[in-house]
Amino acid sequence: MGHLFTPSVMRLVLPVLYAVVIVAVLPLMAGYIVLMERKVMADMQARLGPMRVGPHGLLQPIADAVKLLLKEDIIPDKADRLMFWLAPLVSVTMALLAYAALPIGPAFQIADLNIGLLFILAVSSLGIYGIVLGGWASNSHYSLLGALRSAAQLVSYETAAGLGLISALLLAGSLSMKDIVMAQYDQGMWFIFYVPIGFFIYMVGSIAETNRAPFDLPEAESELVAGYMTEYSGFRWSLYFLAEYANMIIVAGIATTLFLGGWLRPFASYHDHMPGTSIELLDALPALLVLGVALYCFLLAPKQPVKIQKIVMGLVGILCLAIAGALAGSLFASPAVLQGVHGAFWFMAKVFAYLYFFLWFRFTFPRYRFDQLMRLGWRFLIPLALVNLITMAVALLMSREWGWSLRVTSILAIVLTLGVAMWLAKNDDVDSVVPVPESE
Amino acid sequence: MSDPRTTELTNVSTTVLGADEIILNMGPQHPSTHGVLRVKLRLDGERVVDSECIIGYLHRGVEKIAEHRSYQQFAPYVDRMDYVAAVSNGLGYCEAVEKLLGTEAPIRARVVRTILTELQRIASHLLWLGTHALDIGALTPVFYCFREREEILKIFEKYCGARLTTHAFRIGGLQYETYDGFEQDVKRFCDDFAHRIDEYETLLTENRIWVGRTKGVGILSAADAIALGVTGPVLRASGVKWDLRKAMPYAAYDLYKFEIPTRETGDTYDRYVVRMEEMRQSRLICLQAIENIPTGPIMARIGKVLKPPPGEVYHSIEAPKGELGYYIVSDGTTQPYRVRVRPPSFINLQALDKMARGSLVADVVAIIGTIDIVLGEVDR
Amino acid sequence: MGLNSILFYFFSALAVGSAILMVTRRNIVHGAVYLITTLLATAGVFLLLQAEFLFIVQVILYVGGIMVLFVFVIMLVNLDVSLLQYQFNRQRFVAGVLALALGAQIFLAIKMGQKSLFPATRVPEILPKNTEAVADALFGRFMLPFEIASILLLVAMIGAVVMAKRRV
Amino acid sequence: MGAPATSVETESMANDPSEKDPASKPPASAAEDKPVAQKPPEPPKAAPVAANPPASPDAPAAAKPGIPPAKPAAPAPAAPAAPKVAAPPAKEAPPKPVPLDNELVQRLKTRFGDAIREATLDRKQAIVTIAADQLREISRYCRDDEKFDMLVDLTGVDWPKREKRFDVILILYSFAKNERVRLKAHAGESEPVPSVCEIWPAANWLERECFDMFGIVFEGHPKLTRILMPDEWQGYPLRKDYDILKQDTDWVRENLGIESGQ
Repeated sequence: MGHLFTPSVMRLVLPVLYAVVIVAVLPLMAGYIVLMERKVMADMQARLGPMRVGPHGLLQPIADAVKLLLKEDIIPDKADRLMFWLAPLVSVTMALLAYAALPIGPAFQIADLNIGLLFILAVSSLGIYGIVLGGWASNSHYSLLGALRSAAQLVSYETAAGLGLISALLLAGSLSMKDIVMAQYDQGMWFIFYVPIGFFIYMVGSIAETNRAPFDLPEAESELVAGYMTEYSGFRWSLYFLAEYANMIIVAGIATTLFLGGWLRPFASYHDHMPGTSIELLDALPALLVLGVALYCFLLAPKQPVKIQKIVMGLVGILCLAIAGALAGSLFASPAVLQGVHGAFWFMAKVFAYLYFFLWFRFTFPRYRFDQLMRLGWRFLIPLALVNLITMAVALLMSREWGWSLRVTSILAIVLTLGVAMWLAKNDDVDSVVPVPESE
Repeated sequence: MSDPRTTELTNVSTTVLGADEIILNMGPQHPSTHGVLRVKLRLDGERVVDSECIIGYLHRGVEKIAEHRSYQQFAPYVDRMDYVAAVSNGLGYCEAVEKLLGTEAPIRARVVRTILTELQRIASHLLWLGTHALDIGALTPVFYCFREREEILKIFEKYCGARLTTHAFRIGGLQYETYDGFEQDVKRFCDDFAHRIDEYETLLTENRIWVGRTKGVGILSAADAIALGVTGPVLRASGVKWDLRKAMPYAAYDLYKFEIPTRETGDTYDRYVVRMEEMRQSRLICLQAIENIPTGPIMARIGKVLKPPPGEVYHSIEAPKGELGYYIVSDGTTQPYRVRVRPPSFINLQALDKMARGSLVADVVAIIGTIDIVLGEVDR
Repeated sequence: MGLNSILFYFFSALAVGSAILMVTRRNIVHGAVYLITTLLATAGVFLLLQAEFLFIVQVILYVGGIMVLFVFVIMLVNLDVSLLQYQFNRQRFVAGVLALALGAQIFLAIKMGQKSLFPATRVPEILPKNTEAVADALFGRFMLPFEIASILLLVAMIGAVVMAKRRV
Repeated sequence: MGAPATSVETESMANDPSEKDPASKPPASAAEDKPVAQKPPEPPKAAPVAANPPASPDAPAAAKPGIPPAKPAAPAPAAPAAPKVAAPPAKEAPPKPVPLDNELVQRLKTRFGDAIREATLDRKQAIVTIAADQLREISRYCRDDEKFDMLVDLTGVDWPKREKRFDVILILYSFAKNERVRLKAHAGESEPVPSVCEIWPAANWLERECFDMFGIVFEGHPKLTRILMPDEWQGYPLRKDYDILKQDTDWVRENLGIESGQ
């Protein structure tokens, strides 16, 4: 039995264990993100959102999942069977594959590749095949048109998002996700403060890359019915759905790792360098927060109309209580455990904050027209990203060569880039009128 | 009998015309055609070469029915034409018949009619704003608009028992006295509505994407508008300052002060701004009106059986969609000889081809929304 | 037979198999998909050789970039027109000679590399981080060729744009 | 397109002195100490009259004054038995149509002579009856010289007993003069009427609908086809001799194979 725990095997078992955890938790998380989206949407639209299945609609995702499993899975007769079956698979596998390098906690990372970020970008760019083949295989004029449009959108916004990331990479100096977070820890400042425009460009790019919010044109209801997903139904359709939400979480994860300091707690470096009181408020914050949620659940439980909802609400309360206990307990355990558990909490908090912005955009902005969307991508975002990259590089150089502090030079860079952005937006009015050809 | 148009309808006919032109069918079951309207678009790539509207799916022969009903009995049918602005339909019809009889509703009835019609104008514009924003992709305004519209429908329900097809007015005046608290309800709505409409403005007016999707889309010049007989907000957005409430005042509009909003370029954005401003003006009218609703009878002294002397009359009002006119010919019996309704949506829709030509497919959706048509009125 | 060699044989078999499949498919989209699997398999082989950067470049560039455009073209151009055209195969003789030459080369390679068919030696655990190595080479020693290549690419791009412009 | 001059329009009814209804006192005087929402002092006589349901549709109440004797359940007015008004109060009768002779009609007469058949003022609205074949020239004259730049409506009326059975009605409006005029042309059963599409593009759909409903052929119309009814529909619905019942039974027999749908 001894050799079972040899380091090489352990190096193999732990990642597999993490992988299993992630793949198991992901569909559940995607489901609850859908619920979060519907609840936030309802809240913004002066209504309640799903309230019927479980207390406050908490069991809605399970109900959706069961419905999707039971729904009939139709394959159009002249569709290309192999491709029709393969396309959603490609989409989902690529989406799940990208989790390999995502650092949820200091220890909780499946594989710390030294080309971590590039790996995630490469794999998520393969997701296009899922969409294109799906559109083509369903053999309908509309879905092909939708698929090609979304592929064109993905390709053009990937460049913009990539350039946005590179500007953060300059500061980090390494591609491995763990090193990037550590770089932010060493420099004591999240990269969002050094290169906010890069963050903005990446955010816009990532929204477009996951076909969401103002850029969800490929499945714009009014023109192309449901884009490449039109012919899919039942479980196959839910694979696409899962891929979309998994992509959303990945994109949020990348943004958190690169710009918002991954699993680092706010003011992490100050906490460690200046001993001060050992347990600062910020350490206790996660535990208190989850405790608050638990109390709220217990408060609400008796008021639920249906008996089953009371029980479920109670269970949710107990679950939150357990998490709060774990968070509080880890305060007294060794710092490694503390960083691990709290790191995961902070990582998830930032991811959900980032996703909240996704949802917020979706319910406030109308939809871009396809030509405006492409023009915005090519004539505004990519040039701006290039300029941002150059100014950031110059700022970095200045701080290294002439010893100015990076904060000063980065502010200079930001001001310069904003100037260029204004100029870009002004002279080529991004939403200028489509030149209407003089017809008879 | 199987109507060939419905069978050929559902499949996407991609008959290739000319170089790479295709025919794209929008509707009649299309989420954004506001009812059963089918638009046949001839596309060159993404650009619309020309469009042809195929209507008639909701034709119920209202004008034929009118010839077999008495004047009072036909009044409820009028609500079913533009079912979004039923109150103003009723006002138009009742005033036309009153003119035919040569009488006039008493001042109290005219004032209450003005208030209810202006509330109906706000409700109709709210429904337009909600669905128009939804077509262009903004998911939130529709819920805000319907929340406000609900308040108005409550007032209607309290007054005449119905929310949509209200049949609120009778020929010669009003059937019901205003319920206790009518003024308070209208006042509460108007006070609350002031900052609500600012909410919509913050959400849309300066929104870069909204401006991008609506500015310069579906332009209609003033000359084209007049030539095509377009009326209402669409005409005013093209720069013609003309509103029947000012040009030929009816009901009690000459007693109140209000502005006529107009814009210059006549594109989708201008029509949006004109309608938003109109909602504000309607609110002002309501506020002025409920200050003092004159007392007095609510029904003119016309007998129970209406037999207008032979002759004809044309009377039109400013409905939310445009000039809604009634041309009634009477032959002295209790049933009208001929009732012709001048439907603003029908004539405004004719301008769709002029606006859509040269725009993109995504814009056609916005243009149909901005003309603000209701198919019940287009088809009658 | 370490884990490495098992994976190696799996990837190479996959690559060869999908290459053959690609050539023999009638449906062109299936062909494209098999081409993608071949490229991914070769990327896998790079990974086995600890050349992570090459693996990533192969995946991003070939599969993520070029093949997407391939698939675009396949779907936009309606293919039934091209299939109808008469498939000329008068160069049967030339194809035969070339095939023979290629066969001879492969045979020679296998014969000489007999010994390394079953790699006994273990590939060293940790190679110097090759991303930095590649970066140094590219921007350090071979700066000039890199610039020349980039100019060449730029010219090609501009040419494409000019040609496309005229037709629109 | 200046702001429409609000000169005294011929047919606006607001400031017409003669027709002032005694009840509509100027609101100013009604404003003093109006108690809030207080019921009008005495229930107006008219209310109960209009309250009870109108006479049943098929029995025109013209002949029977007051309560019809044969009615089984005489709808006793729910309100307390207000004194039954012997005869409905004297209704103000609308002004009789009177021949019209303003400058517009004179200019038309000088220009087109006998093509202008007659001009009347019915309920203070100008109606000019013209010869059908001169319709296009008169319309062009009205639009260009008389500034009637908007075609408000174009429709038809069917008078089967007359030999020229159809009336084609054009309602024109002038922004400059804020005035309406109604041109009426008589057309026979299968006699084509000149189309006014080139003058007012608005007429395109209006004429198609007129053709669809009455069968009046507008020659010179770019695409005269049915607009509301299905294309292969037989008959013209709005004609007086168009029998709905026959249409229904034909359709039912043809499609459902049963004798009659009633």
